[in-house]
Amino acid sequence: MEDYPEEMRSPPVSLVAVAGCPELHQAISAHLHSLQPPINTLALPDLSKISLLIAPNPKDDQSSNPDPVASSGSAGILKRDWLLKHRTKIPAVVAAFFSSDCVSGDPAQWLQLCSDLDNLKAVIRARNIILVLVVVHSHSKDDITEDRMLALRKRAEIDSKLGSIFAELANTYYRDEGRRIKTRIEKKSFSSIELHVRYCFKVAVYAEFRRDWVEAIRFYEDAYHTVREMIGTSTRLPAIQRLVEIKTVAEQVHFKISTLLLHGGKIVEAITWFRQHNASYRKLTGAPEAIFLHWEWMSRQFLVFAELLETSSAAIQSISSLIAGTTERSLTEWEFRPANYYQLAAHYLKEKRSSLEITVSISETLNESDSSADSVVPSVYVGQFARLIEQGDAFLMHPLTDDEYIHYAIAEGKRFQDSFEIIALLKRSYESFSNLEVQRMGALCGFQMAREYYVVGDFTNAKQLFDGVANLYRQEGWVTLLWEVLGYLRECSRKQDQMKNFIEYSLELAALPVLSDIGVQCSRIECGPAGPASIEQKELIHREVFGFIGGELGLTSVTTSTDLKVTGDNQLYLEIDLVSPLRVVLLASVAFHEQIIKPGSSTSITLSLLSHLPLTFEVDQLEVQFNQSACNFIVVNSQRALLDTANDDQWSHRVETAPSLSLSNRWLRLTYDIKPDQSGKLECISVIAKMGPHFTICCRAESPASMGDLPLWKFEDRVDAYPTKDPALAFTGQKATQVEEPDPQVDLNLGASGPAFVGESFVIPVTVASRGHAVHFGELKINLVDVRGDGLFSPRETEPISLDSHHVQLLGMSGPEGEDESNQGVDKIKKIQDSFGLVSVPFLNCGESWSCKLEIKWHRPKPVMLYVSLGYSPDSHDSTAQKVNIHKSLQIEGKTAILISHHFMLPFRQDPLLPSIIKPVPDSDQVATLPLNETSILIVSAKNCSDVPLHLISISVEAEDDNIRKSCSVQNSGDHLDPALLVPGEEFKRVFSVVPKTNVSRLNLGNACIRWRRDSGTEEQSGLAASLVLTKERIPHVNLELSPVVVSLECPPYAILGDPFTYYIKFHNQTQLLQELKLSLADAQSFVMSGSHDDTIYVLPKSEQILGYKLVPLASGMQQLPRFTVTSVRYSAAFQPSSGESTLFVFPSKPHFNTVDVEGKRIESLAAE
Amino acid sequence: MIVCVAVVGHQNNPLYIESFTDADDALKLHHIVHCSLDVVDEQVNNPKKSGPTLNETFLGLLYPTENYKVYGYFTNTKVKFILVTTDLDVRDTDVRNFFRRFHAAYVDAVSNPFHVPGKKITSKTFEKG
Amino acid sequence: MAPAGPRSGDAIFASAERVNAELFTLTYGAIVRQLLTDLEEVEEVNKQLDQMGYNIGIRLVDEFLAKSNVSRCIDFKETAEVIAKVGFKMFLGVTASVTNWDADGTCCSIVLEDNPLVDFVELPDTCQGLYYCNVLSGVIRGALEMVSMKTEVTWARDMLRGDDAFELQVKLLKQVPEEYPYKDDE
Amino acid sequence: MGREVSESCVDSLLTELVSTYSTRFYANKPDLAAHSIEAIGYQVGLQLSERYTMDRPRFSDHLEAIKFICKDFWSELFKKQIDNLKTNHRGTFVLQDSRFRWLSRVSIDPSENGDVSEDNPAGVAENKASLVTKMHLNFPCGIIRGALSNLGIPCAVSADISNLPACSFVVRIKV
Amino acid sequence: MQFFGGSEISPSPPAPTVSGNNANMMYVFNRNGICLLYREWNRPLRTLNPQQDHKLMFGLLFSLKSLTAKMDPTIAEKGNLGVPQLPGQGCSFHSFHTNTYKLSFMETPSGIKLILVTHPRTGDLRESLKYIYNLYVEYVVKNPLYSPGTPIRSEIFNTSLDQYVRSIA
Repeated sequence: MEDYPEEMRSPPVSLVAVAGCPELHQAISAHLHSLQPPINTLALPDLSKISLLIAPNPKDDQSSNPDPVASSGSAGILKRDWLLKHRTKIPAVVAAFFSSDCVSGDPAQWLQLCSDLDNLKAVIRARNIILVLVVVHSHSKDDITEDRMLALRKRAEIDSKLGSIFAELANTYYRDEGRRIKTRIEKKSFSSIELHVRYCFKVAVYAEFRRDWVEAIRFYEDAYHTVREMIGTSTRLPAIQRLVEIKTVAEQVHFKISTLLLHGGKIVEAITWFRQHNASYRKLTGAPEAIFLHWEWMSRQFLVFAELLETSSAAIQSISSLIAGTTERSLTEWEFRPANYYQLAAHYLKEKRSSLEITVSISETLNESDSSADSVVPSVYVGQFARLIEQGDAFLMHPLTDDEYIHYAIAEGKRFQDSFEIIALLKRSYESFSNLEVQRMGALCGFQMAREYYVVGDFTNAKQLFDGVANLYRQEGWVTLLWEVLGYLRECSRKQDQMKNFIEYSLELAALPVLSDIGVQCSRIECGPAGPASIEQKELIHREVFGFIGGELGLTSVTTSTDLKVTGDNQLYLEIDLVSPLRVVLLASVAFHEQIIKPGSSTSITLSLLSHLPLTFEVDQLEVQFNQSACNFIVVNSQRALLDTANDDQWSHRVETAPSLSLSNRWLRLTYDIKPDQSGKLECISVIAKMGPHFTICCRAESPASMGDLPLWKFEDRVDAYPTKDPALAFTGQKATQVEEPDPQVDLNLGASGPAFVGESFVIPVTVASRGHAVHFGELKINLVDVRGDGLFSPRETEPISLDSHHVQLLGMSGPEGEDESNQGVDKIKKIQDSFGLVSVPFLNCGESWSCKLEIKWHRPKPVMLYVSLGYSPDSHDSTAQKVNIHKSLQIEGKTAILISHHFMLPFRQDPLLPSIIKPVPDSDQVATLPLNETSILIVSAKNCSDVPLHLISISVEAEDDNIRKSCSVQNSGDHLDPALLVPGEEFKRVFSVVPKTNVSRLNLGNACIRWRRDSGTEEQSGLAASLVLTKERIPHVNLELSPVVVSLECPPYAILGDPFTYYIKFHNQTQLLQELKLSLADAQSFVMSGSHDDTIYVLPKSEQILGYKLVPLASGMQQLPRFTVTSVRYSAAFQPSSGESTLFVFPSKPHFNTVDVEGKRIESLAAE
Repeated sequence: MIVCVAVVGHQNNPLYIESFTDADDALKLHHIVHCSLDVVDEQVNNPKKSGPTLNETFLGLLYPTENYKVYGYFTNTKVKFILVTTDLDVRDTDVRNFFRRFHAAYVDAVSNPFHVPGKKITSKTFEKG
Repeated sequence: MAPAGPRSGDAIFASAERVNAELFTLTYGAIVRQLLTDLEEVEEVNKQLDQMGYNIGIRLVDEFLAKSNVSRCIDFKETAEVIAKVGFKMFLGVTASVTNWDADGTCCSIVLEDNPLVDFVELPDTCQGLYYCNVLSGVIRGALEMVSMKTEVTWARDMLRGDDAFELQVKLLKQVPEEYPYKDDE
Repeated sequence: MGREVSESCVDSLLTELVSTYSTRFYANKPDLAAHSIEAIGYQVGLQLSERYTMDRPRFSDHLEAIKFICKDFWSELFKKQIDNLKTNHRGTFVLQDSRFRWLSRVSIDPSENGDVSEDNPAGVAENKASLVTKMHLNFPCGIIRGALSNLGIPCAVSADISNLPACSFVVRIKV
Repeated sequence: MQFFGGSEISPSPPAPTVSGNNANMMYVFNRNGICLLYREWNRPLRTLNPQQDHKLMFGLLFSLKSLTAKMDPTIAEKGNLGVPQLPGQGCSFHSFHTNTYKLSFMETPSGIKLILVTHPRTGDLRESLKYIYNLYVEYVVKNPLYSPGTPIRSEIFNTSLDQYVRSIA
């Protein structure tokens, strides 16, 4: 598209000229240009210049007055410069500027001006250009600033007016011009068809000036058709040039049309139009010697249209919707793709190239006269050429004969390197195709590109492209296409003397399943370097390749004329894996006859080989490789005396001999025994075929069961057979088998005893006893797994008892008893984690045994699975050897042994009034409340809930920090207790008196700690079995409260039937306030009592009031004293001592024994209940 | 006249391709057929664009090349038939008929117990010059 | 009293239950192909096909007799005729003809122009030597053996090998009389 | 082409096919026999589907294809349609033929146990019978699988004969 | 008459000659003398064990056939007595009856022998035997589970047989 002149490519813009007052031009033109639509300005310093610009040229005047001289009209169709002229030289409007002072100046100036105007008019009228006169006022030059302002203002307004004025004037001009010519067309007042075209063209152009696209298109089309008509009729020029001219014009007009259509968004129309264009000219090849011109022209058509389409299709909406829009489906979407047109452009360019070559070859004789071509130049008419002949200083155009023209054209044609042009085109289409993921069309372009590269000898590029294409064709199994491509690839690598690639491509080629009938066809094709795709050709290639392989032939390289061979110093080694295209060349399937085999016992393995090369060929030796290299073996072809090869590893591997190893498209099946000594997976990795001294193919082994199909194409010259004769093996056969490990000859025992208790570190003895096997590199793996599945530890553990969050924990392991584990055990322990352990076992000879102890600690009661596995290798020499494994597991229950509970009691017969208790605040939590500074009692009890007797060492309450210890005193009443034996189910209590001192709202007493140990019978051996266990339980904090009133009751420890005693109720007011208390005393049937039953007492602040009552017991035994209820008015709270407190033992008669003692006991027992 | 007919398998692999030109452009025809698969894919994958009726086996004109017209047909068994012809004004009905007959021939061919996907003998498809 | 004469093959075929021939043809084809893949050797396949045919014949003969109302097959000649005219028709829906008898009437040819077995079939080059329709010979052999005629059936012509018709050569070896199966002494 | 042959041709062919594979070739490898028989069915299904889907628009989804099998395809083979089609809408279909032709004559006498030659208890005889029947069903299973996969629906097909002669085929579409 | 739409039994069985349940038992032998089927409806006393019984019956028929053939006045050349024959060769008998029972006999060219023992006064049962033969073809021969030459164990066959025999007798 670039080779079109600018004026063709862009829509024309109206042109006006301004003359005079040069100082204004700059501003004006800028302004006009900024208008919408813009106007170009032609600026002339003074009027006189304009005549130079538009030299009235009589010959050029046929536009103004119908020209009598038809010859000029018929000399050509379109003038080359006409459009340009109208866009750049001939203004639609001329604006003459005069400054006012020269209007009202001295007559001399005036006269000058008039004359200027006159000859300006003269010039302009010829072209009926519109004249505008502008008089610029500018005032006396005194006061500059003001003058400036004025000037500015005026200029401004002038401009603004000017703009619109110019615009419409220009419009009218173009319209009138257009109309004038149109009328001529309508009344057919033109002498020749050329003129018809020309007029249409002009009208169209004028219309474009006016942005009247519809009319423009109409007339362009008119022009186009008329041109088409000329082909038969016109006789003006010699035939070839005539055609050239017509085509060129047609091209231009068509270009105009499609541009307009596309810019108007009329894609479909544009394309249909192009189709017609293409259809109507494709056949017009013209004279044979000039045919290359035609192809060139065609190519250009496509190229240009492609570019137009590309630029505009960015703007248009999605193609698919467009197609949906098209009613008749004749328009397929591919015609919307620029890529399509690029490709075709390339195609025609190729045509051009070849035909040009032919023409050149024919016309070699004329070469010497080529110089004559130099002087040929484009003539005034579009698509015409003439020889420029120099006569003195004047040049004159001399028309050409066709021969001359052809010379010229050929000379021109030679100057271009078409190949690169073609590649460029293809690349564009290739890229846009691949952008659209239209892979196959892309592939085609790629292929053509590659071929071009190949032609120009750029093999690297060619190879790369070919490879890409080849992949697609392989993948979709397009044999013939693949054949072609491979042929090129083969040549490329030959040219680049890459032996390996060359061999590979050749082999693939030879193995391709070309269908005989296609082969026949291809013999008709001008076929690529691969030659015709036929059986014979395949065999040819096959032989050639094996020639190379054998080292007889050499690859005569282009670069160094020395031909490189497959020899000792450059061995050739091919790999064939599951995806390699060479699978068709060699396919190795390997099947073990058994899935599982015992160690040391032998099994048989069948390896089946298949090749689709056209000729059967012998393999010298096969090497079968396994993951256990000990099993590798070699099969030697007995027919081939093996050369020096492979002797290096003879000694290590066993060697079988086969009568013959000839590969063909029937399975070659070989079955051998194999005797693995190592346990574990035994897999056949690959089969390596050696052919000739220096050539090997390594073929990945495949299981018949999971053998992927060969490439898509089928080789119909054989019924597909199974790799193994035994169909069962064919369906299930695997290239790998499992060799069982020798069964262990070592015992692993877990001596577990009973349930474990939370808190204690539980000991599990583990014994490794060898019988038969020596244990080398022994290793114990220990695993703790929660039986219930919920993890062994909870990350968000809060209670302080188990600070580490583990419920069950592998503490450690200690070496065999006897040796103390502290130093011995530690270094044996490789790793101990909370639930995992790895321990190395020392070397053990047969019969020896070794044992250790595992310590596991439970923080929570839960059952746990203990897995212990021993891995060892029975033989000493290598630690890497397959190990034997023994697994043992054991479930252990973790129980809580000691259950701790506690509760508080107030002091005996003393009742602090604690309002918060008496009338509890609704939202108060259920924590105990203790009176401040009073002695309360805490009872901690430990219950043995295990099923073994436990030794209780101590019960204590341990505060967590000192300030608590200060804030309240906790000491156990009575002295330290000696270890008690708790039989299962028994409970043990301990009493503590608690006296809170400092006034804190809530008091943290700390933990109740119980130290105990299992009762390990009478004799205490030093084992860890009876280690101390500390069980803690946190005592929930208690509220403290200062009780305003404390009521206590006093009476003798016991009474005697019949004799009276006094019974005091003591009220102690601990507040600064007067306390009014109401007391009501209930009768008790076992006592007679004196004194008032109901009473109101006032207790002074910080003082004490005592009421006394005389009582006479009427019955003996434990008797209920009269219950009383105290109600504090101030706190409107009543309270009552517990019935337990208000009982008294009545002896029938006076006893004789130590009272203190009794009392102590009584207290004990009372406290205990 | 018909210059080339092809049968393409569901993996876009050629099952049968036969060109009836003595001109030396068999390879070119192969290329054309192969490329036409792009259009088939396009049409089948978003069927709104495909033939007048949805899921019709006949796909109609795939694309015109410079000198050929390429028609497509897509069977229920994911097999594609491609027809390349030189006469530029063909009536769809003719093409349909051709494809129908061709399909029949194809079915008989694959009914051969020894038929291996790949080669096919549909000799009776030379009709309709 | 005289048993009603043999019914015409067409009548029986018309009255019998029928199925699409394709099913039959394709099934047979598939079997042959599978045999080829399983046995690999063409000769072996021929053998197996014949064996299968034989077993089928053994079963089929009773249906044939029951439906065709044939009450006696003593004479080889007429038996052959019946097989060709009635048997083929009632099963395969095609008629065969019996030709070129030899002098002593113990050998003849059964000729089939049309044979549903081979619709669509084309022998690949690799399967030359395969008697595709060998099952037929087996059937005839088996059936005849059940009516106490030991025969040898071979292919004289095979359309799959380019001949113009299928021709089975049936040779009567001997007629085996019925033996008393028990030992006379208890 | 509307050509027909007597039903007993197909029947006896199948019977013989099964006995050939399951008693002569692979007597002690039932799974192999099954595989081969299924393979044969597969090829037949492949070819039949090719034939019976001629000139009909392409199926837009799996269900359509399955329906085709149940209706047209089945009646081409058995002159009747599948009686009942169930699906779990997750790729499993159950096609039930309440009177499957190829099983219509299958019958053994449970009461009569054993016979002169080899006397085996009824139980053994019976499950032997059901094994043979299953072997027979590999063929239709293969046909269905072949047909479907040729229609672009790879699947696994199994048969269930809880109540003869009704028979249901279970199609599991591979995704 | 047309036989057997598939496995439906369409034809109407020949009307029983005499009404009243008078079928006693039935034998089916194949050409090798193997008793494929023995079925009895009323047979008060049983003296022999099955094997002997079958053997006896087969022997009876065998010799009877050769006897009748030997006695055939219409045919010129006759083999010696006891010389084995082809099935259906020479003349053959359809039935005989004693004062206590009637034995109807049919032999197919394939050597299948059907023996039906009924009440002496039963009429001609040849058609019935033919019919039973067809039953045999439908339900025995065509049963995929049946291997030729082995005793018949087919439920369908037995039931339809019983049904039919009951209808004759």
